Amino acid sequence: CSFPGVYKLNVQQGNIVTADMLSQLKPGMTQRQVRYVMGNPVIQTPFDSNRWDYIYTLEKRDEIVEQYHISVFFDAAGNYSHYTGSLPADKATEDDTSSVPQEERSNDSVVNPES
Amino acid sequence: CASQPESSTADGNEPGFPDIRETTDIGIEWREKLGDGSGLRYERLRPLVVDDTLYMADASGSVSARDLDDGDSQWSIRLDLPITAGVSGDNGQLFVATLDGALHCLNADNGKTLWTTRLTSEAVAPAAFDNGRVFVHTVDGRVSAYERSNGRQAWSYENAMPVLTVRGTGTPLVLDQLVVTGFATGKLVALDKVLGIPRWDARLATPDGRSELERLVDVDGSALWDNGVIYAAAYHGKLAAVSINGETRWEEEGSSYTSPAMGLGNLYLTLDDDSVQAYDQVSGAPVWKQTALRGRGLGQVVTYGSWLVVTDREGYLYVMNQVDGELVGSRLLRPKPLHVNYPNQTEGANWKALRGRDMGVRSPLVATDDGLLVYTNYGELMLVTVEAD
Amino acid sequence: ETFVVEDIRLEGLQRVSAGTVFEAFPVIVGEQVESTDLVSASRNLFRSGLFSDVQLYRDGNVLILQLVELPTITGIEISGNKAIQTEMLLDGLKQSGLAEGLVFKRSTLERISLELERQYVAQGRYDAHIETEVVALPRNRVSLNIEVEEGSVASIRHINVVGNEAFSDEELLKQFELQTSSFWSWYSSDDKYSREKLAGDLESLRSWYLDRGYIRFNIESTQVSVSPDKEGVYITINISEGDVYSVAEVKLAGNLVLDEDEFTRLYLLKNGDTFSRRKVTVSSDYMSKRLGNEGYTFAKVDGIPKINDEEKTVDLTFFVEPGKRTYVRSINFTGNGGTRDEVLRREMLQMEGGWASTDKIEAGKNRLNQLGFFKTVNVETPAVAGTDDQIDVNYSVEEQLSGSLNFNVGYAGGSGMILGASISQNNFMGSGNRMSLGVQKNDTVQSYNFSYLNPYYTIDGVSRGFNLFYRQTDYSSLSTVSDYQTNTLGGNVTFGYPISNRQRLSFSIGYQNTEMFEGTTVPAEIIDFLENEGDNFNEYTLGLNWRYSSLNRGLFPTAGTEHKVSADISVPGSDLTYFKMAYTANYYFPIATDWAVRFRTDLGYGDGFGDLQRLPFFKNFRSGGIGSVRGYTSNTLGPKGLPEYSVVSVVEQDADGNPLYELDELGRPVVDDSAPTVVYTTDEDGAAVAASNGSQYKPVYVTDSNGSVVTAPYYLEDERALGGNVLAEASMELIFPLPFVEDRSSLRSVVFFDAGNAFTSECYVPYDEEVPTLTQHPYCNEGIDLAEVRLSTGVGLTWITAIGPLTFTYSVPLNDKRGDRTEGFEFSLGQVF
Amino acid sequence: CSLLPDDQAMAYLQAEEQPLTRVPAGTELAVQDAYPIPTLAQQQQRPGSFEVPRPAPYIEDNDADAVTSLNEYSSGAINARMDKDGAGSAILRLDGSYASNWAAVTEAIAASDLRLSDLNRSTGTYYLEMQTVVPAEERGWWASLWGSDEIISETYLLKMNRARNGVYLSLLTDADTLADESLTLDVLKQIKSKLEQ
Amino acid sequence: CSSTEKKPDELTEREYYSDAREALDNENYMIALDRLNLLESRYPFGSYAEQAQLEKIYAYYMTADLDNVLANAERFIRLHPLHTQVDYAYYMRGLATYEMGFAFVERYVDTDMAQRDPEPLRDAFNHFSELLTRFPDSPYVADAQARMIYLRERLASHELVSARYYMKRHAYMAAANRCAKVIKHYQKTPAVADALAIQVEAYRALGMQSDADQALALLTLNYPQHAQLVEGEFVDSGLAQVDRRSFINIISFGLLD
Repeated sequence: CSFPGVYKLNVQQGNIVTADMLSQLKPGMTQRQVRYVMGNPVIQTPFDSNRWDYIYTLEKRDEIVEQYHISVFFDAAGNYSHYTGSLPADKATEDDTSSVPQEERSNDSVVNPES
Repeated sequence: CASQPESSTADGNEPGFPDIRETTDIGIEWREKLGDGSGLRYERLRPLVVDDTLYMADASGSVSARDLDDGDSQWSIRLDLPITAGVSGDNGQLFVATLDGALHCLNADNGKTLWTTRLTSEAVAPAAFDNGRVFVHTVDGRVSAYERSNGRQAWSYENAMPVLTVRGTGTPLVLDQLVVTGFATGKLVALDKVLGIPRWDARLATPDGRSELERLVDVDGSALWDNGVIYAAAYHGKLAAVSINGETRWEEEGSSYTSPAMGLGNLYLTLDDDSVQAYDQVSGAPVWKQTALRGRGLGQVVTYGSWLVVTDREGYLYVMNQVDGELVGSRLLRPKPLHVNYPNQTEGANWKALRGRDMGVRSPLVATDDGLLVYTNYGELMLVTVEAD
Repeated sequence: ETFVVEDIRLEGLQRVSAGTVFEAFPVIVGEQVESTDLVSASRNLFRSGLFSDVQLYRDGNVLILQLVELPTITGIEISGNKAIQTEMLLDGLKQSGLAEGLVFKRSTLERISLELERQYVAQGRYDAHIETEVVALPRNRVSLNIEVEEGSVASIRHINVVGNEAFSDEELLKQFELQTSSFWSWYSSDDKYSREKLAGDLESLRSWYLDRGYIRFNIESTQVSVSPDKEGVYITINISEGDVYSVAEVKLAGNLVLDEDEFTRLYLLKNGDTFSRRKVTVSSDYMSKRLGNEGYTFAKVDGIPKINDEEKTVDLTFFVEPGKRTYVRSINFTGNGGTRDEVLRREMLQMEGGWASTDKIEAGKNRLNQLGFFKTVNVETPAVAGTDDQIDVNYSVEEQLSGSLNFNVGYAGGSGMILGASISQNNFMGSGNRMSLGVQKNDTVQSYNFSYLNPYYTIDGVSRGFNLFYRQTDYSSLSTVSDYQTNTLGGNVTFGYPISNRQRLSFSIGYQNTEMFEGTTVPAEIIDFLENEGDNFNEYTLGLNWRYSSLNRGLFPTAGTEHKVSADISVPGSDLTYFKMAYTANYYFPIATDWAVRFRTDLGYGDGFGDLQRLPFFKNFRSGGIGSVRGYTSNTLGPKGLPEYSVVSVVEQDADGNPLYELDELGRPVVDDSAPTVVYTTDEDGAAVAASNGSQYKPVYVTDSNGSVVTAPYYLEDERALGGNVLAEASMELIFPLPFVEDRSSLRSVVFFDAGNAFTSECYVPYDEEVPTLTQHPYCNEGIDLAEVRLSTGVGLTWITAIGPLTFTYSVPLNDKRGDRTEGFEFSLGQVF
Repeated sequence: CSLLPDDQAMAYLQAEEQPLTRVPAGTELAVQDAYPIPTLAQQQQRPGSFEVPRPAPYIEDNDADAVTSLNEYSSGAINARMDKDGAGSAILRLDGSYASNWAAVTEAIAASDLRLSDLNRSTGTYYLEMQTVVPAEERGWWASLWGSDEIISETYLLKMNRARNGVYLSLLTDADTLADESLTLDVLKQIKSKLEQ
Repeated sequence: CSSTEKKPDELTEREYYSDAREALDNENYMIALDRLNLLESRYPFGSYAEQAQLEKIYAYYMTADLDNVLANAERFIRLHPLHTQVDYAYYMRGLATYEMGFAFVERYVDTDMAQRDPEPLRDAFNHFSELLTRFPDSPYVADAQARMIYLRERLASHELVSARYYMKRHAYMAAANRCAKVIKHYQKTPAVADALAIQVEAYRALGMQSDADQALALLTLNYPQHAQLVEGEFVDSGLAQVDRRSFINIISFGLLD
């Protein structure tokens, strides 16, 4: 492992997907409706296919600590049919998605009210 | 326009002073220093003469009463705020307006304040009145009426204002049923004296041109009334005669900031290029035009006896014949400056440049039986007499 | 009558081509034509607008056209213009198609004067007057002489606010940008009317009232009027104030995404406070910024007041719309003409493809600033077309000289004339690596050094740097430092890495060999040291360096703090075992735009260990000069040495007390005048009594209770500082914007107050068998002696030039003591404060 | 050659356009060129070397116009037709010589209700006065002081440009920027209709 | 022209012009510039002045004063849109911006990849493409088109620089998206090959096996001889492993781990 203490930047990539987003997906929805619910997929492959990938990775100190991969499939007519992949069970609340190490979130990062 | 008239020097050593065959003798009965002049707010404070007492206010806020014949002061009071519109009234009540937009009614005998009321905005023209009410034309284009007894507002007529106007408003003309006022829209509006609703309006000028400067059409002078006909002039517009019920009898080219004067069957008007034009009162046809004083910044022309008297921004007073407009007299009202004179600059401009003093005369002259009351910009009140020599 | 046209001949044609004439004159050769056709044809030719006159003649069957072309304008002269230069006026004319080369027509004259008048009106000169005069030129050309009367600029004579009771006119008008003419107006031209300024002033008037609770404040009407002579502008503003309202209840509404107290923490208004619109806007800004840090860059928070007129209270509801969580599609850099893209990209905390966080994007901007390569750094986050949750982050930078290439003949306060060449580049070839190669020669130092640092040896910012140097110093000629010479040769390798995005730790391992030579008047401390330790030392050093920096800019920071702790140790096995620790702290805080205050403190302590009780003298801290206590010659502050001197005893004195020396056989006095001498006589009970010694050295003697001299042989050398093993310095600087200078990005001007000195924790006790009674150093007191702290104040200016940072200081020492060497004006090249 | 390694800027002489990425059957590649290189009529082959070109010298040939014969000006078939120029903005293409078209278009403008305020054959420009509504804030400093919208007349430049065969008309504002699409189409259609009568 | 040596200011337009041409021919460009300016101020109208403005563009270029080349070219285009040689001005404007895109370091040190500000490269491309659309039959079209091909290559390589950095940074999506942008928008450039290679690694790291295979299929189909294809097998470029050594390893110059 590397010498303790070398500060490594957390590398966060991809869309954040929450359980209630997935619950809103209904077969037959148009692409625009899926886009409204899930947002635009960050990963854009040049090979257009009828599959959108909502992938989330968070790497802390060189190893992936959290990752999920939701693929949304569309039928021939371009409407939503189903999705594969699942959110990790222990997906905690919002704030663990933040990728800045805790102690950096000290008060001075938010403009202090009185300045 | 600002170009200097041809330079021919008569008695005045000013370059470009018109040559005048002096046939009148202009004397000064008395002259009194009164406050620090008409100030920077381009107000036109004018004296009020009732019987033989003269009431005068000055920009710094003092109001005083004096004997007309020798100028001695009877009483003098000081208001806490600068005065912007000065002294109208009769032997009972005097009316002045102050900078904070308030109208003060003073007792004519001792100057004590009877009542004060809040106006809608700043007033720069003396108030008009009849025996029941006072009518004030404020800068925001409103004419409001207040009860003379307690100053309560009776009505207020509002008029949509153009974005740019000429500084100064006209004092309303009060008739028995109507209050006639010229507005910055170039219209003469007659309001019902009791209800304050417009009866008719006559358009004296139509705005045209690309920039707002070219579209100025203010009617700044007050209207003149002579047995059934109202005469008024607008800037960039016409001098018109309008009947009591609003029909325009005649209208002639006559762009002016000031009110017309009337005498010997003619109307006399200082035009915006400082030439003086006479019109036949009945038909409106131009009678004569005196252009010798062009470019000298003339004030409002006033009739006095058979002459016409006008002042300029250099501090000179000129007398003309009403019949043919011939210049028959001139006199320098301000003291000779002590400093050296710049070559191609007039003394007035020197004084203004050197000591920032405005030596001209902006306030309208007041003709009285004993002579002409002149109030100069640097605060000297004098009684001027004109006789044929 | 009619006839067949055989040919058409043109006469008088100049610039217009024959072809044009033929085609605008629809008569065809060989066609039957009668007079009416000719008339219509010539009218058609005339309508082409190129000719001032067209005449038709007939010569047999040949038609002759007599043409006079309209002249073209070949010159436009403008005179009488002062306020607007001629080029500006000509450009204005060119914009509306009136330029040289245009066909001249009556209408062009009128268009010209209209256009020029418009330009003057645009400058507030309403009574400007234009007269154009047409001058005919040969070859049917024409030039225009334009006489301009600019008139005077209308200035504001009167601004009156009517209807204000709570605040006086003066108080309100102070907030206005437009002012009535005053003495200063010629400079600030604040008395020139403009609609935008008036609109701005009305807005500040409204916020003045709304920020003080007058929520029902309203501007009834505004009148602007101009005097008949068009030289004065008069403004009247009618307002109605209404009453003061206080805040009743503050609520949150909408989709908060974060929990409630993240928002309530940021309220600036609570129940009972007087309502203030500014506080409402500022609180909603904080809230939307807080959401931005969570990835909702499009978040909108607006405070909506619900007014209750009876109780004069306001219920405040903050509507929170987080919008969609946004992602960064791509980060782009422009303006980095010299610096490589990766040098900027590696400073980014925000990742492409990650969710966008405003403070990470902002931190990116600060880190680019901290590099010191860029004069200005701006960032924009435009939304990506066609998406509502993706943005691009575009940084535009302006590069600045980040190094100094000086083949310099320089002068530094401390070391006299510098001759030599040194290339140092903080951004070597745009790679972000620091490299410097230098040869320097002046009368005290001759050094060759090479250093190279790669701040991003690994992608996480582990840095690696080398440093090799050979330096010969000879302080003899420099009368300010104790007299010895050293030749040092060495090198080290340093490794550093970030332990957080603001703190860095670095190690260095080095080897150093020093050779020592004695000078002439050498203080006892050095003589003792050389006797004990010899004069050639090998040292193996280990260094540890910790740095915390939250400075907002690399160069000329105006906010943030910086702490640096460094510890160097010469490990056992080296000839000299000692350790040296230093702590530097800088604390900047802005007090107004372009104004800031800086506190600096430098502390240092060093000591020997193992068989070395004291810090080697050539490792001592010294003080004074730029970067330390300004106003005192560089390196002259701190404990002084105790050089020996020869002792001569003499018996007689001449009448007025001057000593008579013993004479040697040649009759020359027996005294070594190369070193200062102190002459003694002995009093009756045998104690040595010093007589005057002629030279200016102050003899070191202390008289004991009965007045006899206790110590004899040493004198306190005034000028030559030896330095000490304790350093304590502090300084306070007021950073102010240099007046009358536009581009201050490469300038820093300060007023400073410095204090500090070097001390010694353990005084040196000289030993001399001749004077056994000398037991302690007469003039040294251990530890930090406040009486010895030197103070100074003054002004300083640093200017970043192509050849490197140039620093000028003018300082006034406040409590310099006898013997201190002070400097009024100091100048140095290559050193920032 | 010079001691410096070869200059990257000159490496363009060796740069070749790569073939399009071939795609296995059944799949396609969403391709949309960000930097399209305009295709040219004649295929250009890559220059071997580079040398800064000089403008061709000016040869005094003022007789060019005079020699054109009279009948060339008889207005042949102009067949005006709407078209788009390289940058996609609307133009009116006309066949025939510059001279005959200049006269025809002058006729057409005079006949139409466009107001021709000035024209300059040497720069191929007709100055048209168009009535446009200008919202408050764009007008001059003092004029914009005073609010309300204004109908003012503005100058537009109708340019006759030489093309390889015939000419084409384009409309510019008097600050040489392209006039907006709808206005250009309206003006050009009016001239086209008058030309056809 | 007349035999006697006239005082300079009486020369006719033609003589001014021939003096300037002569100065240009024997390459003293500063003198040529003075004479051209003199011609333009003496006879501001007519075709000689226009020709002088054209020749000035050439003279400024030869004295490497790129800013003036740009300013004069744009002025010429604005003043004489119909001049027969206006295509020369369009071309020289493109050439000047092209040269500005190559700082000293880009020319001689960092060879193939466009490491720095891509803005001048984009401007040069647009200027050349305007020349091609407006004057398809101008003599400078061949050189302009060749430069456009190279500019597009440089711009594509600029995208790859960021893609490689993000691979080192382990920001695989950022790298994959940058490569997708190259493949989609920068067709016909050599950068497409490396973009496909990086995509294979990035998609594998992201676990998008089907896309990785598609990218690999395209790579093998179009660029069989690519460096990372050894006998048809895909070899990892090692970008993702760069700088992952432990700190000890670094300090000890790779000795202990």
